[in-house]
Amino acid sequence: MHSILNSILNYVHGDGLTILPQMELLLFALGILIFDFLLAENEKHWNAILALMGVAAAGIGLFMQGQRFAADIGYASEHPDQGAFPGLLGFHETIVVDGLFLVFAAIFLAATALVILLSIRYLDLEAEQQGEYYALLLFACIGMMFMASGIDLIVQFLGLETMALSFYVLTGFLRREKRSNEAALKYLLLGGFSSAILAYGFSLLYGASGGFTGIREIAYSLDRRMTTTDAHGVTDWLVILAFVTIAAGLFFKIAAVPFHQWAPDVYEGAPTPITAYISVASKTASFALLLRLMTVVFGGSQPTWVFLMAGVAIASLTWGNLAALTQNNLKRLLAYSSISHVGYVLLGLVAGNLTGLIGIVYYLLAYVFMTLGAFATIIILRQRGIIGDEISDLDGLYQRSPYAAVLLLVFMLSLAGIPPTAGFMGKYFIFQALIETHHPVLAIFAALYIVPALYYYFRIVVHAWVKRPGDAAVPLISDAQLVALTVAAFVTLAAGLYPEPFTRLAHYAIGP
Amino acid sequence: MPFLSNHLLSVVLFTPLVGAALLCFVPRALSEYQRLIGNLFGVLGFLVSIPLVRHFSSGSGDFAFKESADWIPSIGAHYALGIDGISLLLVMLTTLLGMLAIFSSWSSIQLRTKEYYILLLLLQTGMLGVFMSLDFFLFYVFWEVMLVPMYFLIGVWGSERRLYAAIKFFLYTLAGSVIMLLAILALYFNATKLTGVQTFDIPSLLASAQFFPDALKGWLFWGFFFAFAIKVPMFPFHTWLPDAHTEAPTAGSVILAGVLLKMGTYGFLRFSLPILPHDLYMRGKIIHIVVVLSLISIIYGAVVCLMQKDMKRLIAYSSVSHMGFCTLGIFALTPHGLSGSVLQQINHGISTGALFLIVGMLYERRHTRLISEFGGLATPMPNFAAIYLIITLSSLGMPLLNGFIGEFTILQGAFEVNHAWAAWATLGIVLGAAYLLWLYQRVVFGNVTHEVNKTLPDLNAREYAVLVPLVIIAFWIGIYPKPFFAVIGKPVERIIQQVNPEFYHNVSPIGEGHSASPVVGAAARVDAAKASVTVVEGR
Amino acid sequence: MLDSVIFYFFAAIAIASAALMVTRRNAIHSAVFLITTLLATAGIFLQLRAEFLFAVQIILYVGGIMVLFIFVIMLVRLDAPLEKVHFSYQRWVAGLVAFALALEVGATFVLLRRLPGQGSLVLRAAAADKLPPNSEALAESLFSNYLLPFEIASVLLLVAMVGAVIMAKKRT
Amino acid sequence: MMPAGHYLFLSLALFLIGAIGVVTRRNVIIVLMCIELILNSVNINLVAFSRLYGDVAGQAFALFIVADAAAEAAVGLGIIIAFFRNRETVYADEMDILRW
Amino acid sequence: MTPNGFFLEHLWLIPLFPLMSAALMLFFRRLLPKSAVSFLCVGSVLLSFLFACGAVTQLLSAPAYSRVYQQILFEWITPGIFHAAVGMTEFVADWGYLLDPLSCVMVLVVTGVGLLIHIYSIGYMHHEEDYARYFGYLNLFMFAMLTLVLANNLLLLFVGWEGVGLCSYLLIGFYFQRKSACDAGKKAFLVNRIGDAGFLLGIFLIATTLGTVRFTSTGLPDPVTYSGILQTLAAVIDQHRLAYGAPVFTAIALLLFAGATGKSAQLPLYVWLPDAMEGPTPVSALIHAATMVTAGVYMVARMNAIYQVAPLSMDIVAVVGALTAIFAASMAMVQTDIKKVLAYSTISQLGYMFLALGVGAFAAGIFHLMTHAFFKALLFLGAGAVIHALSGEQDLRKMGGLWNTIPRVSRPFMIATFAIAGFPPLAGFFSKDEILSHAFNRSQMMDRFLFLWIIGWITAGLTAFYMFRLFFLAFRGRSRIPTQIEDHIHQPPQSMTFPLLVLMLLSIAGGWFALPVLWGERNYFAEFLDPVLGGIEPDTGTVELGRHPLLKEYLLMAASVAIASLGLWLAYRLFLKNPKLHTKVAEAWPRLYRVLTHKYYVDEIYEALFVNRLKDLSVSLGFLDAKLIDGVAVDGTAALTRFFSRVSMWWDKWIVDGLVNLLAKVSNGFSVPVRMLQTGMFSTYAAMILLGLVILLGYYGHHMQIWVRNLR
Repeated sequence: MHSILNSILNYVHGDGLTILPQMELLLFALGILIFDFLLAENEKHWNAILALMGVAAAGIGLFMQGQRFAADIGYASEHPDQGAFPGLLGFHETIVVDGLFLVFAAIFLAATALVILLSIRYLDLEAEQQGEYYALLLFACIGMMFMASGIDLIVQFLGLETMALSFYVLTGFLRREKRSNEAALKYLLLGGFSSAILAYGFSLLYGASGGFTGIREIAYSLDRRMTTTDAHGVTDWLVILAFVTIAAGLFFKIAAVPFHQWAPDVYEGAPTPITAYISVASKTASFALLLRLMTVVFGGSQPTWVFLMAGVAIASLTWGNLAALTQNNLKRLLAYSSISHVGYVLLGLVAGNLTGLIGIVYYLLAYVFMTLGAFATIIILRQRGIIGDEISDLDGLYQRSPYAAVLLLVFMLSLAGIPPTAGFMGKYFIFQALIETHHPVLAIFAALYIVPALYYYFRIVVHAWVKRPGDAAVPLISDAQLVALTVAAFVTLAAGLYPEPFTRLAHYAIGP
Repeated sequence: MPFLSNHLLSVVLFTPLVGAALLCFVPRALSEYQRLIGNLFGVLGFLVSIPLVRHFSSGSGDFAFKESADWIPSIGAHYALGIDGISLLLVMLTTLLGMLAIFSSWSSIQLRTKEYYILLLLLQTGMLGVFMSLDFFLFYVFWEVMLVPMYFLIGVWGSERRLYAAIKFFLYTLAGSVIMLLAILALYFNATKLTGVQTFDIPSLLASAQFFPDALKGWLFWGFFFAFAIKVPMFPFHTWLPDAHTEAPTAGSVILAGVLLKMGTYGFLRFSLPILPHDLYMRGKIIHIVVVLSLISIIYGAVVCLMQKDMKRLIAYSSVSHMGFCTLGIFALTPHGLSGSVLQQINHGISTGALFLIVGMLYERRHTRLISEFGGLATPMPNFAAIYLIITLSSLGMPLLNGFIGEFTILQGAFEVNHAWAAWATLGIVLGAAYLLWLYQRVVFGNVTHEVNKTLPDLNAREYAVLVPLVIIAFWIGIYPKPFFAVIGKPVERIIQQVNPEFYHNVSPIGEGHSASPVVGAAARVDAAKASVTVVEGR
Repeated sequence: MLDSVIFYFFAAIAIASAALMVTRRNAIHSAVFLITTLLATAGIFLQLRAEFLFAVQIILYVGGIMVLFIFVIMLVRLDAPLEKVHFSYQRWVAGLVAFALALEVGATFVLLRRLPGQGSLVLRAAAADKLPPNSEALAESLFSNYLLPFEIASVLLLVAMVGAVIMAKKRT
Repeated sequence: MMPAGHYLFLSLALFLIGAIGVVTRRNVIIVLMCIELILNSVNINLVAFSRLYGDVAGQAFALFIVADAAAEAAVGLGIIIAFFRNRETVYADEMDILRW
Repeated sequence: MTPNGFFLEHLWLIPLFPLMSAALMLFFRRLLPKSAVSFLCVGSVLLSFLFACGAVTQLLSAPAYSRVYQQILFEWITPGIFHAAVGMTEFVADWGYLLDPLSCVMVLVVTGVGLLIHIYSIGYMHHEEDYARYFGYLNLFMFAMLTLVLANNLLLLFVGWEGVGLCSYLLIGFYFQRKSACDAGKKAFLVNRIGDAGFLLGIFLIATTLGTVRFTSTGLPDPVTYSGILQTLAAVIDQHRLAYGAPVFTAIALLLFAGATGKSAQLPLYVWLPDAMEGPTPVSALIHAATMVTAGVYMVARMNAIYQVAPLSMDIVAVVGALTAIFAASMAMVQTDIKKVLAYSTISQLGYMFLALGVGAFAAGIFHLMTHAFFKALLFLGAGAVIHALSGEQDLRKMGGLWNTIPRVSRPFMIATFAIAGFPPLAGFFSKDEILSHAFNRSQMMDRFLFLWIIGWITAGLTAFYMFRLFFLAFRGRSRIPTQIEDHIHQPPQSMTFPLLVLMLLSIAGGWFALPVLWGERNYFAEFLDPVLGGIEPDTGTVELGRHPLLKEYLLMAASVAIASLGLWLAYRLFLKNPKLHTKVAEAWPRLYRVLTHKYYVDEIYEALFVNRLKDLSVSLGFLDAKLIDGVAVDGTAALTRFFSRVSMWWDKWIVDGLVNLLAKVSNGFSVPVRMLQTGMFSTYAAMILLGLVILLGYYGHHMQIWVRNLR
């Protein structure tokens, strides 16, 4: 008995530590799947509580990882002769625990927790209170964590697919809803298509690198290929094709123009908490992946793709903002707006310097909380008999629920990038990075796009604040929703009013 | 309390915010209490700012009441406050107009009073922050923050086309400020590159800016320019203003015209001037463009006023004209121009604020702002007519009232640099008299043309309380502006030293570089000659 | 030589039946052609000395997945009303885009004057007899280097299972 | 051993055919099959490279791709069934509630 | 030895008395009974008058060239240092008062005539409801006018200058219910503003040239810190840094003169004065005849040092004055409104004054200013009494035969008429004769300026003609008064006749201060003013009459008396002897008559000029509707500006704002098509993904060449 415990402990201190949070999540997910059978119809809330506990446990695991990481980094800094410290590597260097993972995993966990809080009442209203929902949420989170921590193409791909498959199912979770079905099907087909393209790219990369799947080896070998004159150019087209297909696959996941078209439809059709989750976590995880691939694998060829990235960014900004201007469905509107946010984050990649990368992390951090908050407000609008995703459903929200309206204002300001909110700080870093890397024109473009963005965000605000309420009832807000809203608003404001800790966090994620 | 006296600016800055926070907890039904607390904090906001005047010494021209605390050390942003003479005046103007604006809303705002007062107080904190910040980051935050309450003030409590006006105001201003943000970032980046120190500290950034290449400074100037030009507003960026002023509730218009517009000129003074290129040709071109735009604003605003049917719109356009004087003065780059400009900013706040209050009073009585709806008000409302007259005169630059001092000094400053500038601007004064008097005549003189107007009540005590302080200040500045000039003088001198140091070295353009003293000596000789004549006569 | 014959044979079958799959009206026909393609691919795997994958391809793909497909096709009774227009109306646009893609890939090759088959990609591949026994090597790799992906794959399949069950189960 | 480029070419051809099928077919089941086809083309790549470099990683990767294809197919077909139950159709151009 | 004394030290009280009273009137007018109002207002002006007399007396006790008293109350406008042409210096405008011979004359005239008119107003306005407001404005005017004449610098003078303009505006529009009154007030203010703009620019130019706006540093402790225009000017010329006649001096002089043409109603800015007769008659007397309109003359005289070093500007002043004199006089001949006649007469007499200034006879100009103040005030007050008696009737054609009905008015009126017509030994004779003689001297120096004298001479005849026409029409001949009014004719009250009497005495004796030198008398007036008006060279005074031969002097006098008599005779023939005759004369020269009655169509020309311009523009642009043109034609003077205003509005709405709105529209317009791409069709989306791939590859297809080339 003792030896079993010992071996477990050994495992946890060795390789196991690197996937500790994922394991915990998995455990709880399986627990939910089993436990669900034991629960009566009216006791299903326990699933949610179990899921939250899972997130909490994963959080503790993450904390342990963080402790260990800090200790190791301290050790490495005392012994500089042993080379740069890449993070805690595990499983034959297919996975790494480093700042990037820790921060992103924390973001995923926070997002998951908030989404769980937001889901409880929503599922009650939809009469779909089932354990599988929460299990799938946790599975998705596991997938995202692997996306962030994987440094092997296979791990990354499988993580991505785990997340994606969970999302396909979650999107279609309201099986009676036509919109939900349709969204799920579209998401599945397009997502499958894009994953296949991504896989194609991975396979080419594997070939181009000379048979490696670890991204660091790939990077090393690509660099060598590019610098040795002998084998020059031979694999160039392979690399290019690989880059293009990988980029296409990832652009799809982050919903960048022109691979974005699934987003509005899926956002509209999916259950709103899932919409929030997709728009927030899926996007962040894909950015984590993008960040790793672009900085590590394709870091050397940055000058060649920077204009491409800039083009995609500007296209995303333009398209997202334009389409959002006249949109009347809140979820679609936020979908378009999220497309434009992708543009901003990609600009950070265009800059590509330290500030830019910090900007990306900060922006995503801010984006998670402000977007979750905005969706939370929409979720509140979902009441018995009201779908609540049209802009007119907000009418007179201020009279009906002032607290929600005030928070909505905060989220909208943050989304638009008005200080002192998190959104502004995110944009601040992006702009700063663009200026530093001498992209003033891009910066001006990006900055001016705040103006139309503000216009449509304030359309929402106007409906909530200025328009008279119709006969709409006062929305019931559950305690869980209230907590979620408050947390989102708190972070959104805190990261704007006192950005220092968050800046440090972003710095931590990027590393020295 | 030493803490308070060491953090005087913070106290002034956050008093309205505290009021706003307090108001949040007042139940919505108790609108009387909301009103009371709102007004209380309006007055309090003004009272706590009075010690600033008492303890301010105009001697050094440096920033006083400095406070600084780390805010975002990783990017070098601080919570840094401080004021010099220029900002002192603007801060006082803000607290005063803020108080009066809140007070003026006593009876006119019946809807959502709580939110109204909260927003007004928030707005005041935002505006004060802009004038007090010594940190670019902080400055920008306040600059933007203040848009939100203003948006709601216009959008919720405005008149018919309020939403259009509100969003137009917001978007217009935002477009300028995001460009400014980029300019700030570029300034910050280049300064960091130059000095190796990451800081948003305004004085040190501007000091490093002196060493930038001229081309960069030119770009930075234009980056800042749009934000300020839109805020001022300068032709052709002015079209948000008539809409916003017209649709806003009275207090909103007062604050918009009285304080918000000053942010633009303040920005020009504080930020745009120090980053002017040193190269005389480049600088000359920039100044030429800005001055010509100012002149167009002066004349254009005045001409457009003549055609207005709506009182508030007329006054709004008159703001364009008056603010044109301010920018003209600033870009004359002489002590006279700058001092006059600062003073004129205060004057414009007083006069135009009062004009908007007056229109608001009429609106409260008649619920229309069309000039044609009035006429002959001198008969039912003689006291109103008298105060209105004083304010009109102050606005059109009648000597002994505030407007004259500012305009004269600006024109004098402009004249020193270029006679034609002053000549064109003088045309604006002539037109100013035309539209303001015409407005006054159509509203106040003549027979009472509408039956309803015959029974309009004259000013009540509250309205007197709002207007009389402004009238008193108008006379004060008009008759004894010396203290104001004293407060402005040093900072202006500092700015000129920094921007236009040649000013203090130049020899006179006529003659072979005589200094001033021989002339005076000669004058003394003339006197002596006259005296001798006297002596001869005496015999 | 035999190698090439085998390759071209299977490759021809794969491409032809893939093309047929895309163009057949009847879904069942398409499914059958897909099976053919997959089988041809399996042949290529064999030619490439990937015996284990060959087996997996036949058992899992053809035996498992495709049965699932046919099962679903039956379930949704699509054999009855044949597609009237089996290409959707944007086929021209879509076709054009696809054609452009093909053209671009081709252009990429031409531009570099390195058609596939030339250049250093024809490194001498390791001799077949020197290869370790395929299944063993793969197993070793799976349970050492790719242990974690293996675990994740199990999660993935779990997700798929749960998802398929939820989606397909009758409404309560 | 064939030149590796031929395998790439084959895989590319299958990829393109699959892509064309995805884009042009109305029947979502066939679309799903086309996606499977693309994944299959990926596998050809992987195995060819694996053979080229004498390294089994590619085959392992291919194995996972197969697993993924299976998972996707399962979920996909589940969703298609759910969709069909609600809408009585599997034609892509009839799923157009969500637009604009 | 500087003059001092109680009254001098309390010089600042002189303007303050009326100001305090005005403040009381304007703020507490509801609370005060009429008697209190009269007491306070007249009392305050009386106090000012007494203090002024006291101050003048104390000043006179000093020797001639020390008769300067200057006091600085506080520094008023102190915006800092600046570059003047003389070097860098600090700009300071004091709040300070200056009493020297010139301001002595002015302050006495202002307070004296002002006092009389205040007294007169008690009677004239007693039935007025807004009695207190009237007196408040009137006292405010006194304050402004006294500030103007006592100011020790140009800027403070400008304060008074604008102040009197404001009061004029308020008093013209006193009957604010009448639209014509308000319009006239506005017109006056605006036309003045145009002049003021020039004046202001003149001030700037002085300041930037000489570095100071203070008139003189005499009487101040330290000429270095308290520099004055006079001294600096002398120094600048002395050191040859600016030459005599330098363009900058001409520019200053002309800019200042532009201000004077506005305030003193000279060509081309005279148009407001006739309209200003809409105000109450005492106002016309005080402001639009005796004091305010002479401010321009005073200012030019005050700045005589500048004018003397800018000869060209002197000539322009003279020419403008002369032309204005004859121009206005010709218009006065046909006016039928009693006040309009006097208004044109005022313009004409002001022209005389400028003629005097222009030919260098500053003292003569000021002298005429003073005498004119007496007799013109008398004429206006008399006219006011007539109007008062006739219950508001102003049309000369409905008067007549009042000689015996209101003798307390008609007698002084006759004296004043003789005085203005220039018959000896009344005041007008001496002043006018001195001007003409100086004008003639000018032609001696430069032949081509003979026309100045000729114009002046003819104008003298015209003056006599229209004044006697007025007199005959109003007081003599047959009464043409409607009977219902005739029944109510009454003698004016004591308060109104007393001022008439005093003014009558002054009109008679006012000229005896400056008896012509040839009569063996000293020209006390000119001597008294010489320290101020002597220019910067103390030895070249303007008193040079003694050099001219006696005969010429006598001939000149005779000539002017002769032409005045001719005027008298003509008026008698046409309007008294044979009342029908003047209509025949008018019919004989119908065009001339029509031109004159329409005031040379100046108003119409201004109007038509703008309106036609407007029409052309509007037709060619095709923007403006007929309504606008009609609307604008009503108020022609503002037409052009209004047109521009419209265009600007249009510009604002469609171009400036339009661009912004267009941007919004375009982006909104693009929004829908962009959203339409979101067809909801799966295949579109998939195709889009492929398209994306194509684009990405295409990007690299372009980019690869570079990449490859670099690698090789």
